[in-house]
Amino acid sequence: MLRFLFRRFLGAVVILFLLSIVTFLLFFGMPRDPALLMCGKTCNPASLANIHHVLGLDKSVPEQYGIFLHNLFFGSNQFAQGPCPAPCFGYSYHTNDQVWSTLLDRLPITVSLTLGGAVVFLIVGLGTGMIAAWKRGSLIDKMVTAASMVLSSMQIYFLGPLALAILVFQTHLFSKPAYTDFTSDPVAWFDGLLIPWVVLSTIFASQYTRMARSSMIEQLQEEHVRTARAKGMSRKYVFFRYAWRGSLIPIVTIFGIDLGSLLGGAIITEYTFGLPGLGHLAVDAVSFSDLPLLLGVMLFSATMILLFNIIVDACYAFIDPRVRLS
Amino acid sequence: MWIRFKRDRTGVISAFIVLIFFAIAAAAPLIAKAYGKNPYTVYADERPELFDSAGVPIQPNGGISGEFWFGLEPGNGYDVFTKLIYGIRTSLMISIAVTLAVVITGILLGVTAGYVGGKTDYSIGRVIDFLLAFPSQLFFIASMPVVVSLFVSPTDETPTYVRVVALIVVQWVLGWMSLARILRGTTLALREREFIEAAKVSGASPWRIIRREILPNVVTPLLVQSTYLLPNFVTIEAGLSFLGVGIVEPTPDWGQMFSKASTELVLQNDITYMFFPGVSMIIFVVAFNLLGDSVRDAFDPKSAR
Amino acid sequence: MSRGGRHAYAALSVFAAGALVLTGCSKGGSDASDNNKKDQENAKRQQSSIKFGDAADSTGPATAVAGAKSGGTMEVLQRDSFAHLDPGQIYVSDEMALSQLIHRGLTGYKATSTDGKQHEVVGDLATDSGTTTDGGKTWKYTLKDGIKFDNGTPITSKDVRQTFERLFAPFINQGPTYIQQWLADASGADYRKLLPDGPYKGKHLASNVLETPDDKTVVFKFKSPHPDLPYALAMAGYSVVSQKGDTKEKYDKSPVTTGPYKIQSFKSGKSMVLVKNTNWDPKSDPIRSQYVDQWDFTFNQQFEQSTKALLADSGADQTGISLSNQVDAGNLSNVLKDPKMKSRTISGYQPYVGQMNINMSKPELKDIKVREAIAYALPVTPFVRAFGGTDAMEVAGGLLSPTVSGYDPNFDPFGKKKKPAGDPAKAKKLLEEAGKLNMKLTFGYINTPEGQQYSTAMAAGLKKAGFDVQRQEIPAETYYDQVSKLDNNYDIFHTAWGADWPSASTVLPPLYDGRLIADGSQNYSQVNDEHVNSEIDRINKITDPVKSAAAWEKLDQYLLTKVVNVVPTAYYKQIQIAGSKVGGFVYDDVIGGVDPRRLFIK
Amino acid sequence: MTTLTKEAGAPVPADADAFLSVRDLHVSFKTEDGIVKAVDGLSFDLERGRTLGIVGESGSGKSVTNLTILGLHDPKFTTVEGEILLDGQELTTARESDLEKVRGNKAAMIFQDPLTALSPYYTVGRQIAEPFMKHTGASKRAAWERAVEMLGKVGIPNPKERAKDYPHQFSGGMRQRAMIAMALVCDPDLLIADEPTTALDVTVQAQILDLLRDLQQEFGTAIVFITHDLGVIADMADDIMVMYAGGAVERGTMNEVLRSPQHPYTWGLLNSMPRLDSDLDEPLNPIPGTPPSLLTPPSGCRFHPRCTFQDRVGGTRCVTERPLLAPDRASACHLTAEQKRTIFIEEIKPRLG
Repeated sequence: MLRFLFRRFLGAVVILFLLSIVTFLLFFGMPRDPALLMCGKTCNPASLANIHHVLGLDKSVPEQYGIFLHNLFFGSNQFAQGPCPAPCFGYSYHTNDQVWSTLLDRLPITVSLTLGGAVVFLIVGLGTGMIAAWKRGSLIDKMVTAASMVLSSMQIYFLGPLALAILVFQTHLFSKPAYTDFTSDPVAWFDGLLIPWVVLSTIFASQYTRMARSSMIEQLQEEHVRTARAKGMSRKYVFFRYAWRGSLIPIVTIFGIDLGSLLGGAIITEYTFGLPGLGHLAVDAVSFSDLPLLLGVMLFSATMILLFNIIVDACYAFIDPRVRLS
Repeated sequence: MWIRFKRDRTGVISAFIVLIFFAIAAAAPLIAKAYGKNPYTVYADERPELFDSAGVPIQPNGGISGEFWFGLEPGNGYDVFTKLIYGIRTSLMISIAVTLAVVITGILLGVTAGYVGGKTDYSIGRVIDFLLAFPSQLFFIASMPVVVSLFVSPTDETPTYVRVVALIVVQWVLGWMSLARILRGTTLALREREFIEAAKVSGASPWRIIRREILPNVVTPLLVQSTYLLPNFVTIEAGLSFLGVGIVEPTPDWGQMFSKASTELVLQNDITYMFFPGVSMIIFVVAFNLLGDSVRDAFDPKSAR
Repeated sequence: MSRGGRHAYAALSVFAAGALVLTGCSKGGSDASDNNKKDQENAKRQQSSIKFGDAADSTGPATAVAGAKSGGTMEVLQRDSFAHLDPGQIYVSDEMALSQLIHRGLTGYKATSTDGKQHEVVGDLATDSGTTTDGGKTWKYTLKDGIKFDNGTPITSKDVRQTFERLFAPFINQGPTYIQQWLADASGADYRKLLPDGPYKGKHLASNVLETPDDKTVVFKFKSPHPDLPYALAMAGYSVVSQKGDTKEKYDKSPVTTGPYKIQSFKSGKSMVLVKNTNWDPKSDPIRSQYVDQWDFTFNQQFEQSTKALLADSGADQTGISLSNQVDAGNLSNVLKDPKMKSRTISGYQPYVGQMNINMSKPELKDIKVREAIAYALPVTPFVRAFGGTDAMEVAGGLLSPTVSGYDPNFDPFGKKKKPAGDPAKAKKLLEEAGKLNMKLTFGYINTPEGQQYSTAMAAGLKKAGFDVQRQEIPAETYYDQVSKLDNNYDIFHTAWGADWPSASTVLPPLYDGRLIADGSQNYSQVNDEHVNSEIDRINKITDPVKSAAAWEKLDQYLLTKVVNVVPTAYYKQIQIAGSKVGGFVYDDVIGGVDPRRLFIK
Repeated sequence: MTTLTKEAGAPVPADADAFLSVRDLHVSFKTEDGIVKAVDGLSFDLERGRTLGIVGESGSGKSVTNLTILGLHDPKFTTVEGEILLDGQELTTARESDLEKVRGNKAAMIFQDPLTALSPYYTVGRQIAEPFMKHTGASKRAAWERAVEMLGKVGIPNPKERAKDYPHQFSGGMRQRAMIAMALVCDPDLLIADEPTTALDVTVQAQILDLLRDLQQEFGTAIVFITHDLGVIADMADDIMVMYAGGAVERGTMNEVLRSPQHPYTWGLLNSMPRLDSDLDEPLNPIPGTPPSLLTPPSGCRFHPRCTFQDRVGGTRCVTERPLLAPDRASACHLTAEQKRTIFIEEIKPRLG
């Protein structure tokens, strides 16, 4: 098992490496010259060339990539903006802030949004899904199924603005989404994230409802579940011990994927609610052709996705002894 | 199969709704002509009496009237009805193209990987792993300008079709993996089956086996997956346009309408507007997903409902 | 100043700002027009009357604000974080507003009335607004006694020398360039050749350019007369930098300050805290007061958010303001309708004027009939709409903003005030006369939501007049770089420009002097008209501000009736709001927003 | 004589001696395609300590019958009529909580595929201990010891250690032994074995059958043994019931049914069985046609579409009239007793060799 995880880990490192190359190349395909951004008001070919030199854009692409990798692992003192300890993604072209500290700075926002949302949608989604599976065929089940079908077809870019319009602008029931540090003001933190959580959870919860319901129903038809019932175990016991354990696998898989990609930047959600998290940072990085930032966010996002893939694999082992012991 | 599908009332109704959407998309110019408007007329300048100075329709409910059935768009005052049907047209065209591209790629790579196996399978598998690790949304936004720039020099006007092609390419590149994986699995299973063995023994060429024996057998998962893929691509396309990297004004597009709907101008003054793209998209996606479920059930009646 | 400067960040924030300046419903209309008149009157009153103050005017402390009390913490809700704190890099309005609190220059604007409408230029760190004996070629400044940086070191002429020499270093690329150009007697970016590395490699400006004979004296020596130097020195971009504390690039995040407040902490994108600078001596400062104990800035506060918080007026927001945020569109009509709320607002013009440039370098646009056709056909309503309607944008007549000397409210060469949606019939006739019906017209537009919105509608209007309009998107962050290239592809494109000081001399010459045409210059329309050029030279030498204002206005009229190289679109406006416990809340026309220097907590 | 049934559709009072008594059982499922009558009027009895073999093709209703006995059908989609008496307790109308007390305690079940029938997530020991704890109220430790004891009883070497293993660590035969241990942990009076050896190797199969027989002797359990393998049933059963399309078509003691079968379907079953001693080139004789759809079962005799002896009955009786199954040794066929005997002796037996 450990060897397996170690192999997965190595694989993830290789993928990250390739990803950084792709992003690097992608950036050089971008139709804009980042130096123009820094060149400012009094731009002329000489100062542009100078900025190219300062940014290292006059070096060949492989060379630039080499420097990037070196800085990433060993840090660098070559930056005019100051020293850059490892992991060094350099300084943003646009804000002149250290990319790594910017990422760390924005991370709490995305983490708050994602984890808060995840707690709600996991509890609500799995809860309703299991109730529906338990009461399969009943009116409740039918209502839950229909509602989750419709809600899961909603998009954040519709539900978000709608929630804003109705709950914030029309009725003033809620505050407009904004981020406050939990440590500085927990109430404001909660207040500002409430609507994003609700919207994010509504859509995700309905997907988890559907998933939990169908995988519970599938599991309930498993032979070993029937065996457990044949042993005289109560329906509840069978439901929560036997069927539940089996239906965890698809749920954990999807949850890992969702959490990984959300933590790498819940782009549309953050954009819809104007929360300056990693996703928003990514959009900014793209629109400003901010290579160091873009690379940073990309690699960070991919790391999250891969990390959670590995965590999911580890969870499999936890859930399923067949995986653990093979 | 067909009989079972026909008996599924939900499925039939869903299919009917989906067909209506396709019909609207196909006939959008005709409908607009009959209705007497187009989605490009700037009514805020043509009929300034209907708007305030910020371009918000003065009449309630976003200016819905006998003349403008779905009202007028805040801002430039485009006719919402024609904009919506043209927008559906744009979105569906793009999504259908992506779905086709993905299906073809999925078949090519998935079936090849599954059938040939060995190194080919391994390398395709690694490519799939690699692409799946991509932060896809992020990649979409990051690569849209690049892909657009591949087609035009930065100083020339970007024709709409270039954006459309770019949208298709970008979604296609990161969209084919799941289908390919499923088809690979199906092919792998088929490869071990007797009739394939028999065909092999009888000396049929691999191409013939794939064409005659394997392809007909992957139609089922293919059809089921495609009905799930298409609405997914519709929402992705809309999401990109929402983020401003997809289709832009004045080309009508579903997602771009959401982008408009999320401006504070609309949020604060005219929420009626956002219901038209919103509700129509929900209906479309729900109908398509229900259709997908029905297609799946029709092929595979065992699955739990 | 260019509207938001020529750099991406500002350009973006301007247009992003527009995104959020969305007006309410039409009911607010009548209120708004009343406001317009008053704003115009106020603006009119203060024009052309900014005098250069003498030593008496330049002596601190500043006039006490009536009813002002000391103490308290001011909450400041800002949308955008400050990208630059290094004075040399400051050219954006938010940062300029902030620099009023932390930076001081040789000169500054002293408000001489309590309504923020009347000002004079006085000595700030210098004892007076400057003395010249040769009509503006040589300017002498003497530093006041007892002026110190926040770390306690006295401010000497060495610091002033450093301030100006470092502006030539390559890393300083965002701030104004007037004085550098005057010192180097060069246009464009050529001034950098005078001192390519700044003061950092041992070279300095020669004494025939900048002389600092002793610790207190600074002498600027120009090749040609520049009577506007006292205005220019008042720009935040020329605030003094500490020689010892100059950390080059890093200065931008933590500068040594000179104003009444110093930076206690700055978390880019999140928050900033200013506290009293104990080394600031009120007796040395004729401009600023120091009533508030502390300023707590919070960034990422959207307009709607800040407005709502300030309207709600609870807790810390009672002592809240925003230096740059405007009242958002959704709340605007409510705010203006309610007298109680309205009493907590201030409104006024920003210095910017929007204009559609007609690229004079294009052969097919050489025909003035074609240009007139464009001018008549162009609808300006899309522009006004895109930025939120008449509360945020006022349809422009001439090229001079109501805040600039020489503004004539009755000047309306293309009838835009009556027919803001354009006059396609008249345009078509002109185009037919020119024989250019269905001519191709390439319209470069900034790729922002607003840019897309107004450009499509403008294109639709131009099409009605018989133009074959081709829209070409330009990425927002390099928009100004693209359109200021000489060989750009665009026939027409929209830019905005604001005066750096309230004189048309910072508007018409940089924009329309044909001799300045160069890659990256602000003569976007590439107009080169001999009459205009000679008039610029002539008016620049007029020392009487009233006469020169009248002459500038004449040149404005000449440009729009005889040359037609641009079509004015709109004057930018804004309304701001503060919490109920904020005192001294005044809209300052020179700052173009709330005046932070006189705020106190009731 | 243990099996005692009158005719289908006409229930008789339950045999007082019988431990398990099924009377006129009807089970139907609602499916998307319509109502499936999986069991259609079935009655039989079983005494303690005896083994009833139920034979039939897949889909003949044998597994459904036994799931229904323990109430393991899905009540949402299933309608059950008739009565099932276990030790005098009526089960079809029993509450779920009462059924739970029966399951695994009085009546236990062994399933066909021990790999899927054991939960992969819990140790074998735990799965065996669970019902013991539930039904006897034993402590965790006592239950675990009992589980280890049972594992030893069913012949698992080193049971103490193996109890901590997961099912996937067991071989197929061991899994089935564990399954049996689990079924017998509470000393049930009735054991339903649903094709317990089908998924196993022939050698393992024999071991498991031996085990079952030994255990039956030890505990005196009544066994319902479901299979489609007549060879296995010959080994195990005291009595045999042949099922076709949801109903019993023939019943009798093992010898009666296998030596002198009376129903054309039973003949077909015997016929289609390969024999070790037959010639290699002698073709097997599968029953022609396919099992009937239970959505729309054939009218009259359910077997008539596949029956080659229809003409011997004459008229349309086979198509219109459902033959009844008499009590005791009987078969549900319109052929006369004489015909049955002669046809078997003259036409079928020679082919069986």
